[in-house]
Amino acid sequence: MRYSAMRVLLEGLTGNRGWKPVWRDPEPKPQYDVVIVGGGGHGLATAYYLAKQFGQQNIAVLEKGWIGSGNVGRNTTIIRSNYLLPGNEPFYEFSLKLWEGLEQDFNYNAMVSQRSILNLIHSDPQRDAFARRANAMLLAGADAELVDAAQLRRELPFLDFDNARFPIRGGLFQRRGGTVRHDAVAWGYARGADSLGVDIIQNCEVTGFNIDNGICRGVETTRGNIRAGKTAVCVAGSSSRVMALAGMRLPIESHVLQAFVTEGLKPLLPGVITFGAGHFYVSQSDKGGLVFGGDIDGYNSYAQRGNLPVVEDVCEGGMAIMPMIGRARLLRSWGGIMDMSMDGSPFIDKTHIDGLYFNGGWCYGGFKATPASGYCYAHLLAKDTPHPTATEYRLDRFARGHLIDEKGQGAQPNLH
Amino acid sequence: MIINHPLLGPRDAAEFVYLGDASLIDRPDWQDPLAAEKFHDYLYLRDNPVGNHRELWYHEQGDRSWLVVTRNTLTHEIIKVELATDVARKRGRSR
Amino acid sequence: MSKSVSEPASEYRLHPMPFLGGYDQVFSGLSLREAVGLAIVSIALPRGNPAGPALEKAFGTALPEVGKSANAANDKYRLLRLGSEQVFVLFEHATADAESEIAALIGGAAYTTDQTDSWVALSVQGARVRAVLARICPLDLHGGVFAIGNVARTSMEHLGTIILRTDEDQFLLLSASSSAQSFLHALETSIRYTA
Amino acid sequence: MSQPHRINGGLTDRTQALHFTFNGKAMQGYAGDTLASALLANGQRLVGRSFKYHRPRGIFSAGSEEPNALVELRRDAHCEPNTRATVAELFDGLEARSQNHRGSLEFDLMAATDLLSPFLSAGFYYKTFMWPKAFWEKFYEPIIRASAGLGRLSGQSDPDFYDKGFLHCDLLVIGAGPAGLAAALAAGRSGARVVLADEDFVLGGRLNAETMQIGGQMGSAWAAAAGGELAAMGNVRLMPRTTVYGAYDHGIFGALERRTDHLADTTGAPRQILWRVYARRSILAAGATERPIAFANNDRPGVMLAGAVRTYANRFGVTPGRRVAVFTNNDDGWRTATDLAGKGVEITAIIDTRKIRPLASIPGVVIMTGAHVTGTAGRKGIKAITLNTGQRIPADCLAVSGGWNPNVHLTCHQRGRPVWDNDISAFVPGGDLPPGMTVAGAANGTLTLAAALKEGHATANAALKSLGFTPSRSQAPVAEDEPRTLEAFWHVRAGRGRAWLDFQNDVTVKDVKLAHQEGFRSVEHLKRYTTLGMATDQGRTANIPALAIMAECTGKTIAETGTTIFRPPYTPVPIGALAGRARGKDFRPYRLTPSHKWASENGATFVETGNWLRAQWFARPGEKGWRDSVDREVRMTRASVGICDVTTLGKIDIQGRDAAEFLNRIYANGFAKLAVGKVRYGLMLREDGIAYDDGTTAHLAENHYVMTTTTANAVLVFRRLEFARQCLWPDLDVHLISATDGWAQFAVAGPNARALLAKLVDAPFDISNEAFPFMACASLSVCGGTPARLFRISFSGELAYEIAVPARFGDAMIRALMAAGKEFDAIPYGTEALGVMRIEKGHAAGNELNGQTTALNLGLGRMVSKKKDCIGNVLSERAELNRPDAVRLVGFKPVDRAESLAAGAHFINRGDPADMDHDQGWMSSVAFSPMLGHSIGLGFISRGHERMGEIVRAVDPIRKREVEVEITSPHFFDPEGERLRV
Repeated sequence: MRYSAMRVLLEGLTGNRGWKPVWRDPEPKPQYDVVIVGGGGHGLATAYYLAKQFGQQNIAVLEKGWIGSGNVGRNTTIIRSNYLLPGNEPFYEFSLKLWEGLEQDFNYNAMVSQRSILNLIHSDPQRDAFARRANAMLLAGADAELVDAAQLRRELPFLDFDNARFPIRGGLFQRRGGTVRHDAVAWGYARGADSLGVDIIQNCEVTGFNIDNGICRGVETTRGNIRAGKTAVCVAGSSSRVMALAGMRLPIESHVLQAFVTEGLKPLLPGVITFGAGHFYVSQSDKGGLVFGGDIDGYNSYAQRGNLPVVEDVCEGGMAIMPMIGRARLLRSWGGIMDMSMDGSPFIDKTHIDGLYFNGGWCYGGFKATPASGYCYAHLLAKDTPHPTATEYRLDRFARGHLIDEKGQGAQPNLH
Repeated sequence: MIINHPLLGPRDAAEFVYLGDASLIDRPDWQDPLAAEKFHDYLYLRDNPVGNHRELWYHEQGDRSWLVVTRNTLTHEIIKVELATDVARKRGRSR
Repeated sequence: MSKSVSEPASEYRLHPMPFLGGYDQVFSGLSLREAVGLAIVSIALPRGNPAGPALEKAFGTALPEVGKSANAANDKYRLLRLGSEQVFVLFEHATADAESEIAALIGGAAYTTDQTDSWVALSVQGARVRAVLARICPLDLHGGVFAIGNVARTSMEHLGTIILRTDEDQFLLLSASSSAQSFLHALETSIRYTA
Repeated sequence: MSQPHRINGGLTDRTQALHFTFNGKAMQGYAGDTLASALLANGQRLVGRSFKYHRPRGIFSAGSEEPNALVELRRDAHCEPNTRATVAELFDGLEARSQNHRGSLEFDLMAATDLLSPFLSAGFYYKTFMWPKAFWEKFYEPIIRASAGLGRLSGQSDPDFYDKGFLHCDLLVIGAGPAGLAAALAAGRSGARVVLADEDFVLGGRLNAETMQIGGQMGSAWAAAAGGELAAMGNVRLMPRTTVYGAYDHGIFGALERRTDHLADTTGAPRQILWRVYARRSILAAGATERPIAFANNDRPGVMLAGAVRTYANRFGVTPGRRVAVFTNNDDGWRTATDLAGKGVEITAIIDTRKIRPLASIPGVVIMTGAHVTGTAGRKGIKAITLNTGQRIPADCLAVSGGWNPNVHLTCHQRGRPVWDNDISAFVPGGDLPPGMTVAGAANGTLTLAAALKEGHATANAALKSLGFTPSRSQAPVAEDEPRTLEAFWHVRAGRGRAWLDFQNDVTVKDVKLAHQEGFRSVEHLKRYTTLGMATDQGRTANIPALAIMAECTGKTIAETGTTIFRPPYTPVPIGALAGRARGKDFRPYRLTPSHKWASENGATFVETGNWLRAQWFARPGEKGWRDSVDREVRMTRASVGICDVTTLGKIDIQGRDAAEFLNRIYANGFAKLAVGKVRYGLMLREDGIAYDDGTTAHLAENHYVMTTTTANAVLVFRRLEFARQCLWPDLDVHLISATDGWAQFAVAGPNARALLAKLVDAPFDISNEAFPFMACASLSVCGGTPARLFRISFSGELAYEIAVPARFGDAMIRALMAAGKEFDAIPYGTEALGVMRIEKGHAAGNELNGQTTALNLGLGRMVSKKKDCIGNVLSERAELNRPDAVRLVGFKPVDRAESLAAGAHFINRGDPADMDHDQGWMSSVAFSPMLGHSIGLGFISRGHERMGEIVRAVDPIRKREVEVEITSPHFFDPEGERLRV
């Protein structure tokens, strides 16, 4: 069923009785060419691109709960490609370009809103680092704009320019950055994949891998054994747990990241704003809530909830740069489990087990990567070679010493 | 969270800094023939279980002791707190 | 060593300045005062070489447990046990040679460092002292939990602080000397907000 | 009469009239009113507009569950949007305005959207607005944004103050209704430390809203007496106006205390206080929330929760209507009718969905059982209801009761999932409560008074026992249990028009059915697709009826359907309160250098360096900009002598028999054989082989060293050293203590540095080049007896010393240095000049030691010893860290010396395209060198050390600049280092 304004009108006139399920609810088949483990944004996008771009026919996505129940359903909805390192920037720029055409591509309005993202600059060394990054972005074909405090004051007069503990000295804009309605990304990819024949199987938890002589032949699930030509794991915060079923240890720790939304407010913030001297970033959703977040709680956790010190720290950062939000009320907080890697960058790679592939380590940057992650993973699954923008996301990079450490924090996952 | 410090009693976890898997105590021997591989595993492949996890916390806003805390990563329940120095010695570390 | 015998002559004599200029204020039901002239010397207890007996002899008292303090036999020194290997000695001493006094006293049984200038010391006293501190101090200061003589190191308003209960309604607070103004501001704000 | 709906009775103080305005209209209420009760008293039924369809909305509830009556309070910067009128305490002079309408509240132009509702069903926006592509951001989205949102923030800084605090108790009792009061009394009498918190400003909870008796007293009077007894106990802290909003790990609760929200004058005192409550045990006694029944046009002003109608009559002496009808599926609804009738309010009908014998008979009242309300009439307030019989009954208020939902929220903030209780048709707390928490009273599904009181008492006693207290001998208060039967009934199928579930977000029964039809059947999908329960009330009155309808659609039970997850906060908490004092300059503490006062007296401009404020430069009269000052500071330092406060560098005092061995393992270069009286430069790696920090360490005495770190890493290095000493080598005898703040340290640099210092160093100490050569250190005294440490080290490349005195002498020391330096034209220099001089000397600093560079990259590869065990040397040998084409730190000069360089530029070989594939490296630090007279830079470029003299392009597209640069040695000035050894 094609979605359009006309369709909405017609359905409205006939009592909205004609709308069909956005995805089917099929029983799992005994065998698929590709089984994707994890019905989050990345898994669904992988299925979609495998079917659409790489002509694969017989694909299943297995989800232990409901699709989109992981980080694609609990994040701060930001998209951007403001990275520094050659291993990252082309990939994220590829992702941003996919976002730009996504809705027309999968015929679902995910509300991709290129409202801009701003990183505030508070010191000279920070400006130097942002200039280096901005140049890297431009050299990779992305957009970037370095502005001074005077221009910022004209654009965002509500920031604290006069009394801030860490004065605002400028900022790095990426005007093409912005936000996307996060749940709709999962639903749009699910709808697109489903319409291309992909079986999306909810409430189907993978409990083991059938590994035979170093070859992965499929998965065991709560809904029976499923054979697979290729098994593609894509489970974010559950990466370590799931890959342990295949006997693998990963350079990943699972951490909780909290995010927050306020009560609805009339339009206030034009884009995404990131505090450069504290832990705070914020945007305003189409519904009017200020959606914001900050640092991860900092300890290994699978609990999908965090604690007060980080809540306070984030709100302190918010008040430090925009004291107008003091009377906005925090409505809801939530926690997602982040697959924090040892250098802050992800993996899209084959494993040492034939037929078993791994995608993970997205830290808290997975949402914006969704399209490219799906596309590049599909590329790897279909062709057994990495996509040109994802050649460095290898599992053996630490052994080789090829670090992709944007923040320069070293093997300390909670600092990335 | 509250960490029941073996010497000081219960303290808010906000006084502490988290490092990670307590296996970071087990730093390999630099002269081991497989030192490169062992250091790689030591630094990069850490335990990340759902359930009980032995992990290092540093009481930075306190007595500056490093602790080994056994904590459930699903419930956050803390099962055991030890001084890391004691643990290190028990694991054969000395000079 | 008191001000003594053979100080070299100099046309540039240096005069000490208290970190808060000798702050001393009385509020309703509360007083807040910079403890000027309080020397602080840290003692680190050597590993594998117990210093306990020597220190007990030097101070005439056993080392307190971690989290407790004790007065030396002569009442001059107050020993704060901050960690298993760390003791702070507090005593009235105006000149900048406190460390050598303690080093001499303990005769090399442990390592000493002069900490006097690392800390600003504020004494806060009054009926509402706990209400004031409850705004910034995460510790439970109820008398049944944190008794007179108890000492703890914690964080208040992002500043590391050592808190010693010196009386039912009196505490001595030590915080980093470089941020003394911010620490004072935190206390003054608490006093204002609980007025 | 100014308050037409005011009736007799209630707890408001009729002697204290309070004046307020709503949408500019002057009104009056009494002390003890909420804004909602006062609005009702004044006959104001229409108070707001819904989120999506802009439907007229009236007051629906009498508590924090309110979905409709959201208003803006106060004005200008004090404006507080989205405030529930039902919990806003009335004060004299209160200004309130309705929100979310264009034009007046009565004639909202946006109400036209209601006519389009067939096209605006759940999730319609996912299916349209895609073409043309550019229209989403430019056209559709701005319209959606402007019509969505609710209240308006002023856009000005919040003018109020907020504070935080810490509370510790044995028992936290959450909720001061009957169960909570009974629990607090039992606990208080036992001597335990108790905190009793309630979101209301009066203790008693439903006791104030009902007419029930306890021990022969009116419930409200008993509650007041109980409050009095508790207030007199020294071990009990009563906290009205305090919402415990979150249950965090290990018995830590977040609680928001509202201090001035009920006052006209809020100046001076903190508006709200955010408490972190550390409770050994907790009792949740948060009561229950009534839920409605869905039927056509059930959203009109005047349709209210039946319990709320009782609250207004009994507690506030206000009747929400002149002719009140009741629609219920349980006994509770009948109480509304009898209570109001008892106060002389006309009851027009009682409609019970159950086929039961009437529970009351009131003269003149239509009583129908087994019947339903199928519709309402009245656009901006109901006038009549229609029944399934077709009968039309006049009513200006319809009191609806669909039963009560226990407020289980806090039981679910950790892992708890509530369980379905068929007896009360509601979710009650499950088994997996936060550790230490028990639940009592209505929150536990114990919905009758006597049982709630007993449960509160017993639960407290059990908690006390588990803590080792002996419970007091007091008994639970005595009362009678009221009848409480119920038959689940969720929505009326008959009737024309939409039936609302989520009043604020405009989610109707149809939307739930559509979600089901489209496959959004998981409760989380339902919520996300329809926005059910995502409004400011979090669906407190909406969620369960909606789940019930979804369960009907799927043919599952409600228990199988499950609930969405309750997450903190229970009710919304202002960001200002969560931030507390941390705003403006108070965001983080300041660290001041010992010369701060002197520097501010002498024209310093300061810069934030972490938490430190450092002098950046010292402007002199006539200087036109910072460059003039910095150039002068560099030139005068290099010409004679300059002084810089370097106290901010981390200083770690290291002692112990094994200190040398320890340092040897910490630093990549050798430290085992550093002689007493000597200083050595050291490079620290991370275990992964990346350069981490650098600095000098001085060997002051046997077993005694003092290490310096960079300013930024002082705390981090200390932490790592403690890790090494405690976790890696626990038997090395080595001890650390920070000495950063203890010593005021000044760099004295320049050809006359020695001459200057010689005037201050006390005899007989000899600082001649022979006696005290480069890299010497000593403890000595200065200025006639002040103890000091002297280090002959140089960051500027000049003959230089660092002199340290106890911090209390820092101010005196800078004055002495300047006085003694007068004859040499000594000048102070700031961090800018420091930076220029270090770039002239090619020293790496933060821009180079950025956590991504190796010793090899920095040109310090040879410092990394392979002959000893030290942190980082094993992994520093990994292949890709040692690639032949790795970047190297070198110097850069503009080919055209008049050009200035820019940090952050990337290097591209001549002739190559400027893109990422041809990126050769980057410029990390630049400065104008007053000594060389042109711009210089340090940067990393592939194979840089082999490319001296080569010319490459420094491209800087972000600033639209490109400069050709020559690769040079990073040692621009005095490359042989002759000046520092003289």
